[in-house]
Amino acid sequence: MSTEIFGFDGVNVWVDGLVRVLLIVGFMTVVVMGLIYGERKILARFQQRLGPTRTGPVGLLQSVADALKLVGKEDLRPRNADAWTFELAPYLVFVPVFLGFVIVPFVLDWQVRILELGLLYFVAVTGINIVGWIMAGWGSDNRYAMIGGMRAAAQGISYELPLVLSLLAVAMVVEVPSDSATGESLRGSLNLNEIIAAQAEIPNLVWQPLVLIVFFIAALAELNRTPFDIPVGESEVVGGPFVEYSGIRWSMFFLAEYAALLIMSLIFAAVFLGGWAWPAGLFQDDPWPRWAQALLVTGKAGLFIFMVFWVRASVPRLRIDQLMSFTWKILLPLMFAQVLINGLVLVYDWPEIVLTVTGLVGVLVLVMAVDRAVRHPRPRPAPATQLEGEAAS
Amino acid sequence: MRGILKSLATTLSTFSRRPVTRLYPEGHRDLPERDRAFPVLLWDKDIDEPFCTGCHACERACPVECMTVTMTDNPNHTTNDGNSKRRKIVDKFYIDYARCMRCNICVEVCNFEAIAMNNTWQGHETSVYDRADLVMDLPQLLVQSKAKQLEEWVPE
Amino acid sequence: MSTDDNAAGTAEEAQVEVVDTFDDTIWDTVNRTLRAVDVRPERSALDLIIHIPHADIIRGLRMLKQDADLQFNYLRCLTAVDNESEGIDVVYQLYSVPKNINLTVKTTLPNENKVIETATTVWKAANWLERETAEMFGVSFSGHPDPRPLLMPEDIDMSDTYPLLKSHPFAEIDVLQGEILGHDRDAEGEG
Amino acid sequence: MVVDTSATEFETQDLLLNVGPQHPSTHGVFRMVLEIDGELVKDLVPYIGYLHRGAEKLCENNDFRQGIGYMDRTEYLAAHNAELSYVMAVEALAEIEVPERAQWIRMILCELNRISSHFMFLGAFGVDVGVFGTPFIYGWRERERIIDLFEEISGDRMMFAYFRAGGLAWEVPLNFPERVREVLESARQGVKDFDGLLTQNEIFIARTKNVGVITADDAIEMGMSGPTIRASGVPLDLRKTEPYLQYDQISFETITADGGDVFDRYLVRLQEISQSIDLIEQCLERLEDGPIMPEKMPRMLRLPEGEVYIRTEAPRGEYGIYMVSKGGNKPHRLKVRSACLSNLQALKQMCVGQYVADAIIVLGSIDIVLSEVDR
Repeated sequence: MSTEIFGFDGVNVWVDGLVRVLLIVGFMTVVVMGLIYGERKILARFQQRLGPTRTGPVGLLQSVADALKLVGKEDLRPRNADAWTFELAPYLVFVPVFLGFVIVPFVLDWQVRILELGLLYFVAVTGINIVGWIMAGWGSDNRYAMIGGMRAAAQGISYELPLVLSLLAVAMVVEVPSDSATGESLRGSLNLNEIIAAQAEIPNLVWQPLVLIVFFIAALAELNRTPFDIPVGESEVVGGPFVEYSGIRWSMFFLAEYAALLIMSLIFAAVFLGGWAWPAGLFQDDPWPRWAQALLVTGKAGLFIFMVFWVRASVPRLRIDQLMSFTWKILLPLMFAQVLINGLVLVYDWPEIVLTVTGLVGVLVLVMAVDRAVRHPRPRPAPATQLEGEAAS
Repeated sequence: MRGILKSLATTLSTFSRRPVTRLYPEGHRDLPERDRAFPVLLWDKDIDEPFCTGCHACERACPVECMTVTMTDNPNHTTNDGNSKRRKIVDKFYIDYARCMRCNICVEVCNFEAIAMNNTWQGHETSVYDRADLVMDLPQLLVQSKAKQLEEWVPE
Repeated sequence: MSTDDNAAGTAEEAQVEVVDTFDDTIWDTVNRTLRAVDVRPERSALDLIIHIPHADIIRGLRMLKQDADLQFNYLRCLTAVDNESEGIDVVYQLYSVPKNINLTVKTTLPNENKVIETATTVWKAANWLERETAEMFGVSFSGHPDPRPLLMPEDIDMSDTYPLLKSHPFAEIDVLQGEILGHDRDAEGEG
Repeated sequence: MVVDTSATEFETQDLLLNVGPQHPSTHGVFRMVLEIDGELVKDLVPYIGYLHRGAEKLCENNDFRQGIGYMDRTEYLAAHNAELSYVMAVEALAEIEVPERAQWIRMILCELNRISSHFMFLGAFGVDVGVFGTPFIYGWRERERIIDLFEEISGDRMMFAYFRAGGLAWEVPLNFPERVREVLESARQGVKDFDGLLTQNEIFIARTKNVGVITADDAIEMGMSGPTIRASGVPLDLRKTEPYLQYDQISFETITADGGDVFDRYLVRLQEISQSIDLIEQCLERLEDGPIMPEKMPRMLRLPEGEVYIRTEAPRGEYGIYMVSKGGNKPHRLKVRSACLSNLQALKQMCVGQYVADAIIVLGSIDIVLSEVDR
């Protein structure tokens, strides 16, 4: 069995696979270090601070120094920890995220594999890391970690749904290049390259504003980012499942977190902002040269990442019950409605502007629902009226 | 949602402002003249001896008892063919910076304006590895004033 | 300023001597409220002080809280004063939120038997304050709902001496200076 | 907790969660043991005393000037207010008349300290609620400017030791009014930033409204004070109810809210910053030249016999000093009435039945300073 890589024909599939894995891991590690530096600098600017300045020019080598420090640190395991669970957990968080990179389209034809069911593969694979979180929470023999792990599980599973539904909503209406044999226009694809190519002129952002917002929110939750950083909430559960980890294992969690951020941003760029295709398709039929595509994708992904950082600097954390209500009572019904409307548009061949209009209405409903939820909060659990025993101690 | 957008706008407005932090060990802030670090003794440059006569006033007034003073006859006194008017002079002076609470009382009770609070960065950056190294003896207490690195501020 | 609060004169003398000077205070109302209790007034620099015998203290405090003209519903502070041979004063600083008036209530406990009824039944605010007073002065508040120590370490037995009593010794502190330290650096060497 | 052990049902056990003394949100060395059922708090037992240094005993063995330094350390976020209570107690016992200029300057400094302390609260509280660092830096930024001013005046940034029985230790710098106005200008900007960042944020409102409610009656019963009780609708502000210094000379309204929840405590403090800014401006207008100490002050103060309970409105509530003098240059008994201690007593009542995350912000909303609680 042989395949082709970088124009070399007849390469053994195993060698091919290894090269691709190494490339991805190496590339990712470097990019994640850049991301961490970027986050620290950007957050610092939001807070009128300087951020890292010491290592290297304007602190550029800070992440390298951190990585070296983490690798050099002792890998501690609490005595009562469940050894296997504790030690394996980081891999179960780390590996799925990197598996997700298989389908990420960086630029045209530059990706590990083009999968026909790319999006399905993506949501299937990245969903696994919840197991790793629970294992970390359980295995640490720490109550903060356990609470954090449980929160992570609840949150991860709940927000998986709006995330999948939002991707589904987009995938079902995507226009696939017409089959040359029949000349019929086809709808619906899970292949990311096709989804991107279909947005050459108008990105999905225009047709699916609600889906975009829901995807952004759900992605924040999936990434455990503020305001959904409940599992790791520093001021409550002091790091949650990570609280007992140190050294290399901790850095694996960290790496996975930022790698996931990068994947999400690339998927976001691909699914909603037209990846490498838009706005190039507006001016010419051929795609732009690869470097321009790369810049384009970087810019779009960077926008998403900047938004994530910006939100992190500005918003408080939700509480666990609010988080759950928000997804099950607001996001999920909205997404079901959107999927339904997309289906109606497909079946009855309504003009696409219907999508935009309903999407905007959906955004309005979302805003109003949030406002209403804030104005009329759920009644609190009945306060303990009787404090007997050590009264008020 | 409006409130969240307002929050985002607020952080964006601070994004555009100048940072308020500074690179600390390189960029020292100017200290006001009244700044109080730890007490140091002052050097009488005219006569080339400390102002302190070892009178124990500060030692007695110190709330945390961080000072130890001993007094001796001044070898430089006029009776000994010296040029000093001080009959007695400080012999040993110890201040335990680890215990000092920087309350300025020693400066207030001093009758000879011989002690002042250090108002330079040198007085603030006194990290050591051993607490015993924070017990300052007479030469250490006088070194800054002797080298004229100090413009002391003493309340009237 | 304190006029005569010394225990030198007897209580009766003090009362006779002082009563006239309480015109501008709430003494009349307090006295009327506490008819059933043996009360003696005194002046502090700011507030009126009343002395109540320790057997009647909670009854008195509850009257003060429930009286419609006084309504001392707010306990500012509760502490004790060690008067050495003359026993221990337990001091209650009361405030009336509706009437905006202050009152200090004092009661003296003999050194042999430092037991007093708890005031947590009157104000919940007394809870921690009493716990603190108990561990600092050895006053035991009978009926306290949660008589654990508050500030002192749990693993040190403080039952024989109490930190804020005048008889409690100061800790010995190692003085890190002068000759004791062996401050001759050259002799000490590195290390 | 009701545990039904019948064979058909699972047996559930409540989890004990130890928060503190080393926890990022306990604002020092406070410890509470939460008994939780899932995410709901069923019981809470606070433990304090980790920072107990015996400030009262120390003060009883130091004279009236030496004690001032110890007062700073009981309440390090509002040391001017702590010193004020102490020196006022000495003045009341010694019947010292404080010159007017000294009183105005004391008021300005205390109000500035209130602003800086409240900014500190807003910052720490914002972090408790979960904003990553931004409010902390906002609060720190404004506090830093005020502290710089304090340093120019008293020479120290936190442990001022600037008030003396009778007045002030030394005269303020010549550019004092201008510098104060500069600082106030930036404090206004800080209030604006906080207002924009938090007050209307839906997530913030959702997190804080109706959380940790305590009613006015309970608050009085618990002996709470300061912004914490005013947020419950009790207009208990010693600056208004029992004016000291020159507070009866200037006009201001007691700020209250009626929810008694975490949000109201936040809001009351935010508004008090603006109020203090107004107050300081009124003080600056009334500030005139004059002596800062009475003419005849003995070198070593000796008090006559007597006792006094002085209370002033510190940023966290009523900071009281109960001083008993039996003559001599040292107090016979000195009791520090800590506002935080009394406020903290109500913690259990506010937290039981809420979520774990709420317990954290309720604790944050009390704005404790552990050195004041433990003394």
